[in-house]
Amino acid sequence: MNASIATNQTILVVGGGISGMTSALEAAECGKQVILAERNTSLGGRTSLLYRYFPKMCHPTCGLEINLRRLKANRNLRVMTQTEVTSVTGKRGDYTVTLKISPRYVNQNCTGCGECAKVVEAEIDNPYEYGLSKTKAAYLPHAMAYPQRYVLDASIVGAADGEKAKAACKYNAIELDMKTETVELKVGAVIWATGWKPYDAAKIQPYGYDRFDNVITSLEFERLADPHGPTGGKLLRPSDGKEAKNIAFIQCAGSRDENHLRHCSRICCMASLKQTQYVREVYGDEGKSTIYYIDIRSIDRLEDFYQKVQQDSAVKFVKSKVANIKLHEETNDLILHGVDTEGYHRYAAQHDLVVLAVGMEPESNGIALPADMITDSSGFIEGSKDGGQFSAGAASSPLDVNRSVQSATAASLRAIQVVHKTSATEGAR
Amino acid sequence: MTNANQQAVALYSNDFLREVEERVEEGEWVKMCMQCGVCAGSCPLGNAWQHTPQKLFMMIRAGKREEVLTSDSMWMCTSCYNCIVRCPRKLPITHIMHGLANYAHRLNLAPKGQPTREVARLFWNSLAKTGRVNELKFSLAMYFKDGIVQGIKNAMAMQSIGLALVMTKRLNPMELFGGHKCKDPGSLHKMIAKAREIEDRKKGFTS
Amino acid sequence: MAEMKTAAYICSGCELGNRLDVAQLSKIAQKEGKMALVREHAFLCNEEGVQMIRDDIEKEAVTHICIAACSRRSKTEAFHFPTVAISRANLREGVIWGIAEGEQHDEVRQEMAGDYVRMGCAEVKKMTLPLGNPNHAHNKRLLVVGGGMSGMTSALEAAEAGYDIVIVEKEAQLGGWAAKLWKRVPFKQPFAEPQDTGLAELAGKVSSHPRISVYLSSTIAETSGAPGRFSVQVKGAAGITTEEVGGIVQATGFTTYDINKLPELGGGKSANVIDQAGMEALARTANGAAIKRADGKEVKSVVFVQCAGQRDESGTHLPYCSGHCCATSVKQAMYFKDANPQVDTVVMYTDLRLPGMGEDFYRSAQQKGVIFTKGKVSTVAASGDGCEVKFRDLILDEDTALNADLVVLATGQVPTAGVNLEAWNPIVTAAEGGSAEAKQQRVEMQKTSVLNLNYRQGPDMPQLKNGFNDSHFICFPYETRRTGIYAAGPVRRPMDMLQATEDATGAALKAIQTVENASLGRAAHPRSGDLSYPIVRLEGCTQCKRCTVECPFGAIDEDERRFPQFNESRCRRCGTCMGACPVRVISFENYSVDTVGNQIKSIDMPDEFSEKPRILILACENDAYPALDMAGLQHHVYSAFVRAIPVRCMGSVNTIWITDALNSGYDGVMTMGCKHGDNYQCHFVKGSELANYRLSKIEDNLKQMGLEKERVISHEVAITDSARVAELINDYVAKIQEIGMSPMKGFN
Amino acid sequence: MAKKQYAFYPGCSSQKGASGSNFLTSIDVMCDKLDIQLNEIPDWNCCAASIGYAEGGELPRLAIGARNLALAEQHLPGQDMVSGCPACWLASREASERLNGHANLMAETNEALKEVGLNFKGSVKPRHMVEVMIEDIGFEGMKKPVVKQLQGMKIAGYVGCQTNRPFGIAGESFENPQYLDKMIEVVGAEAVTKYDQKVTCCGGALAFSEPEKSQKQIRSIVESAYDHGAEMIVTPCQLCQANVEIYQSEINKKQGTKFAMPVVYYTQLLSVAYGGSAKQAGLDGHIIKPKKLQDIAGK
Repeated sequence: MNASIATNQTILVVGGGISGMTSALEAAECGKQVILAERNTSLGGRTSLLYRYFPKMCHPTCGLEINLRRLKANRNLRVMTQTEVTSVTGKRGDYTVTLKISPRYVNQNCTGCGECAKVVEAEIDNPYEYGLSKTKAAYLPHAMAYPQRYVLDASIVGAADGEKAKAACKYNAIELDMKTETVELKVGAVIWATGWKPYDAAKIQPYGYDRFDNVITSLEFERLADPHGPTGGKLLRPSDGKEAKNIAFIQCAGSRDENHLRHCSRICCMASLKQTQYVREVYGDEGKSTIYYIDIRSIDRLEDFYQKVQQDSAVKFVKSKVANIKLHEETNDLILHGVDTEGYHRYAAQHDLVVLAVGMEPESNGIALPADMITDSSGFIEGSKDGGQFSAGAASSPLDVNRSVQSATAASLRAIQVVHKTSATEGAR
Repeated sequence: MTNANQQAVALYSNDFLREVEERVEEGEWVKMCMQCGVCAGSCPLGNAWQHTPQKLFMMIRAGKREEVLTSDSMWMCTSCYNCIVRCPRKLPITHIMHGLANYAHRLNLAPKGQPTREVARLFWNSLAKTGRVNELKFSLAMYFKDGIVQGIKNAMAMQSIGLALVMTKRLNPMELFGGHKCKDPGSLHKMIAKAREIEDRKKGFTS
Repeated sequence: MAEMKTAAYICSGCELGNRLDVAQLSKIAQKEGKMALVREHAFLCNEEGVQMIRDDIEKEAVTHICIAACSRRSKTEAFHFPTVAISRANLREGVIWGIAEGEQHDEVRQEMAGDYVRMGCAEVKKMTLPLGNPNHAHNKRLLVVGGGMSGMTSALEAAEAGYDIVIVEKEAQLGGWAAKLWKRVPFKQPFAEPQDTGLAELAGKVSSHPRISVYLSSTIAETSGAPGRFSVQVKGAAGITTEEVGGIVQATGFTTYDINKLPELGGGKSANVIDQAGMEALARTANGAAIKRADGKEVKSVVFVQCAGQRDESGTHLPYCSGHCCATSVKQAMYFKDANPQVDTVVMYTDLRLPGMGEDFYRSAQQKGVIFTKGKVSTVAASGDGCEVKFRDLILDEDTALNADLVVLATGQVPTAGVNLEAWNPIVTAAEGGSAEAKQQRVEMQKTSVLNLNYRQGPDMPQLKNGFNDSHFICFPYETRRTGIYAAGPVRRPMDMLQATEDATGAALKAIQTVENASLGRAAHPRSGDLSYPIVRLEGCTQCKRCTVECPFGAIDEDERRFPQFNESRCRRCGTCMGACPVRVISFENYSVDTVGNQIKSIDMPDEFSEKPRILILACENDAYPALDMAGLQHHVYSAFVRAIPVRCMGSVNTIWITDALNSGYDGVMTMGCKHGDNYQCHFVKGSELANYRLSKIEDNLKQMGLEKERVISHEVAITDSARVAELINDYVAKIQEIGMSPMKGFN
Repeated sequence: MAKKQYAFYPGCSSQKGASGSNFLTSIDVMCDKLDIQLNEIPDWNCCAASIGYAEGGELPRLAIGARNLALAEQHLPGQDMVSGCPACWLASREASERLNGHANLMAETNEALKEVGLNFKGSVKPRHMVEVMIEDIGFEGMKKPVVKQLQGMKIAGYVGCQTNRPFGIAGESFENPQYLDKMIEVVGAEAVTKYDQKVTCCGGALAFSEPEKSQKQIRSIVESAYDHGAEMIVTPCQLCQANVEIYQSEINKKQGTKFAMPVVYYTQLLSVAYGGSAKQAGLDGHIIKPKKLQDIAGK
């Protein structure tokens, strides 16, 4: 992609999840020039790995399809994948950004025919399945990947597999000598839509995520429920592939906890309520779900969903922060210990699978933000002091998809204001 | 001692939370509890608690002074510190439990003859006397805390262990006569008395 | 307009060359497709292939091209030729990936590919290149209805981006609800203390902004027109003024739920039971000093009752949660503690809801000594000088009571959204039917309208749920059902001030976007950028009004002669009108009864003894068609007897296509639309539902034709159903083979 | 090479003739091999443990803790205070952190300390012997002096509470600390990694006051060791050692179990591995004889 297209009238959006795509598209559909930089190999972000959305139980990929169509139809928007922002210098309306583009080892000649994947033998943990399954080291990220191009995992570059892949490609799409590129661009405004990552569940020691196979995260559970996922939509537990029919959902796994994340992650209550309905979808009354919670936070009309799930005889609610989990060695089941604080009921409850509703940590924790950036105590981004860089979606605060998109749309307007003003002042000159 | 109680009641009228905040070790943390219950589930002797820590905090906020201070729940604390490390609000729960027990004991509202209360008292006395705990005297004292008869029973019950410890040189009968101690217990007593005096002044005990 | 020159390009890459007889496909394009130019290429999407096409367009003056290669969803950058009409024959995802491999299938696979080439050629010949709606509307001013926090934010944010704004506020001053607050909940860290609302500053900026003009004590008498050319009658003290604007933001806010409806909680019974609004009033009077009750007594103890008349499952009060009330009560409890730490402040809740950094605000209140009690309040009654709050303490598990000088009920937000169209429409029908009573009701209802739209579908925006103007879509909160009109703030959804300002900014952007699109004659979301627009041949119109009634976006009015009057910039290009029209006079340049009808008729229909049924699939392009593509990608093998055509929306399916298909010998027709019902997926609101309704009517036609009703079947298909579509197809093919070939074959 | 110097705070239970006296003997051998020199704090006093709370109250307990710290500060300047007993370590560290964290408490405490002619500046760092082993010696360092492999022994590492919570050993988790298992491997024995009672409370001081309740704890601690095929339990804690070893006979008597699970200190393991005799390792100090360990030591 050539740097010359960018000027101080260009808006850079960092992150190609639903927030980033929204910010980019909304601005582009107002006629602005936009560059969308995504670190991963394809757009879609976290939500493309979810099975369904609450409260409608509709599929994230449906919205992704529309956004991709908008994006394909819009010439104001340029997408750069495997691209990270390494520095932002300059000032509001006149930034110079440095982008690091990692090699895909596959160029735009790729037709997505898949011949390379057929010949490559090496397998890697599927990065789009939280490592729950393997994929060939030459792979199409997922069924709706955009760009619809294969990726060669660096591990086979310089190995026999890499050569095999190259030989199998009729279209000279594979470039084993592709190098990391660095590009400098001029942009007027930057929108950080870097999103969130699940809190490292292993740090919540009493729940033994690192010790017990059948303690998983809510995001891994999404993959299990997804027909495109590693189990083809069957709720099979990791230890023995047994159907999980008595599932515990533990709320505030990391959230609202000064030993972990001091904030409430907002979405987890609804996510677990939603996931109890996955269990019902598969097993009907057979599938039991129990939600261990402190406060159920189903705000505005989402309350209806909570009330609906409360009516579900297969779902139980226990007002309790689970104290610890012990392994039942014979069965690989888990015993949850704690006290239901409504009244006083001590329990030692056995479940065949435990899903930790892990909290949202800003993905930007761990990437170097420009010095000028203001973040809160949890690392969520407020924006830059000079008012030319903004945050959108879950990068700005723990938000659900709907609110993320609102936030992303608002961020586009703020960015447009910046480029509008620079053009106005330049016009005046 | 009861007058200490009456005096406290008078002083704090019906604001038990404030009383706890000002007079109980780490009491100012009680208001920060968010009732998640992780402490209740983490306690190894949990099922022996009539009122779990989180519930005690709620009772304090609800002004249930009598119930809280006469409860024997906090006397069940083994000081395992599970509650402290798991509390999402970082309340020093173990210390608050100790503080409540101490305060109840101080006002003489704690359950009479509550075994741990007795053990704690004996232990302290043993250490305060010489500066070091004398395990033999401490144990004997314990066996006889409920009177001679019960004492004999207890001692008999534990005889084998006692003997075994003697055999293994881990309980020295000679300790009865003298044994380990700090050089100048006298000044040590003064130090402890001084510390108590300051604490009473600070917490507004007149008795 | 230069005359049509057609070309077909057949790719043999991606194994197409090995699995298909490309030469034969070329022949089909030439002989049957009647393509002037036919070229094969081994790698059509690479630079060379694309250049070849570009050259033909420039040097050979090609105007219509059919690309027979991969799915229309693939390689869109390569096959981007904005100056010509394009059709795509889906040979890769649609044929060689989805159909069984191996020689025994060569014949049927080739036949399928052949038909797709025929269809591609047939389609493109009926297309013309869309050039955009000629009635461009260029007005870029924006109207903001409501001068509260949301309205002022929308106005200012849009003005700062260079757009002119008109604000209409019904009160005598700006500020709305926010003006009643003493302080607000913090937006930024530290999330610890109540903050100044910043309203005065905002109002100042708004009233002094060169691009913003404000009408106070004014309402809207009528709104007519369309994005880019709305005409708004503003009714003020000075009479009626007309304002021309391009887009509208409705930020009309909310009122609080009336506490008189909560007598069991002392609402309207005791002067010492107030709502959060009343509490703000007391705080403003105290202005930082000790807070006094209406009767002047200083408040020494206060209880906040959360969810008062909210989250109600009995059906008497608000069923939803207003979201802001927990934080608001926490803030108000701080008012007391900050003025006098000795005041007993209890917040009584069942689920405390302070998401995000609200947790810090909660902690801060506890730090200040606010007591939080998890309890369910049964009654509040006057007692002595104050109130007695009876409640069940859920933690201590006992029924108990608290006495307080003052009780604050956290009641919910009730939107000011205007007329509920679901109630409106039947009344209008009755009124038009001549019912005097209905006419009267209609007049009364009209009085409550906010926008007074003169649209065929009613005077205000449709409401989603509980009277709020929210969008139905999670990914698209601004997907409005009235193009160019966007709800912002608590009229969209119960929300706090931070979200309202965020929402108002987003709505402002969408309004800006509409006027920009309208000025280019382009469609708005979700077909944003689409230059095609509905064209009607009025001479053929029978004034049946189906199009005006069924348009989900109220784009079509009726002129004085009762002919449909299209407002293209309100139109979202779904084609529902096209599907509705019994005389088929509505079409789009690149999507019409003919573009699809021609494809249907173009295929090579085997005779009834061939044992080769032909089944037509009409698939929604947003969910079902991608699912079919992915079935191919993931090699969920399905029958080669089907022929799939993507449609913009099930709503655009004209039943003539189905009857034509059956007449021309198809053995079955499958429609694949998206989910309908309460949680419908259709981005054109009712498309799949309408299609279902229309198909139910088709049975009679089938009878007349002497066909089994199983010959037409419709399915709800989600985009994730890639495996399921293959099953559906194979099951249906089996079913058709069971009932036998269509007797209609060979009659034409 | 110069020996590492520490201000040593043995604590009441590790005095001669006390329940943990064999810990003291074993620690000597171990330290000698590791070039650690422990200088006993002159005239140290009891830490008041946790159980001291009821009668002691806040400030007296802090004063008692501070006295030891002050003594170390005065007599063994610059040396970290090291304690083998978790209770002593915990009380000292709590005292030092609370006092350093609250100027007023520090002042009040020093006012009391005046009575014994002392003043605490807050400089000395109270550490646990295990911290010294891991942070100053390191597992590699622990390996060096090993002359006897405890080949074929299956040992359950029982960490207990107070070495582990609330402060714990840096880098270890409260729920599943690994260091004892690593020490067991250092001496060539096999660690029972699946041992799930690692951090279960033995009942602590309530062994005296609430025997039934604490013996229930002890039972599960011992039982799980048996279930996971351990032939011995190793612990860093005096009270844990005493409770878990001593009360097995009681439990057998009352509940008809046949427990005879030896419970030793990690210091004893190392002493034996470092070539110490059974006596030097204090193996004679057990009611339930660690037979196999004695044999190895005898070889």
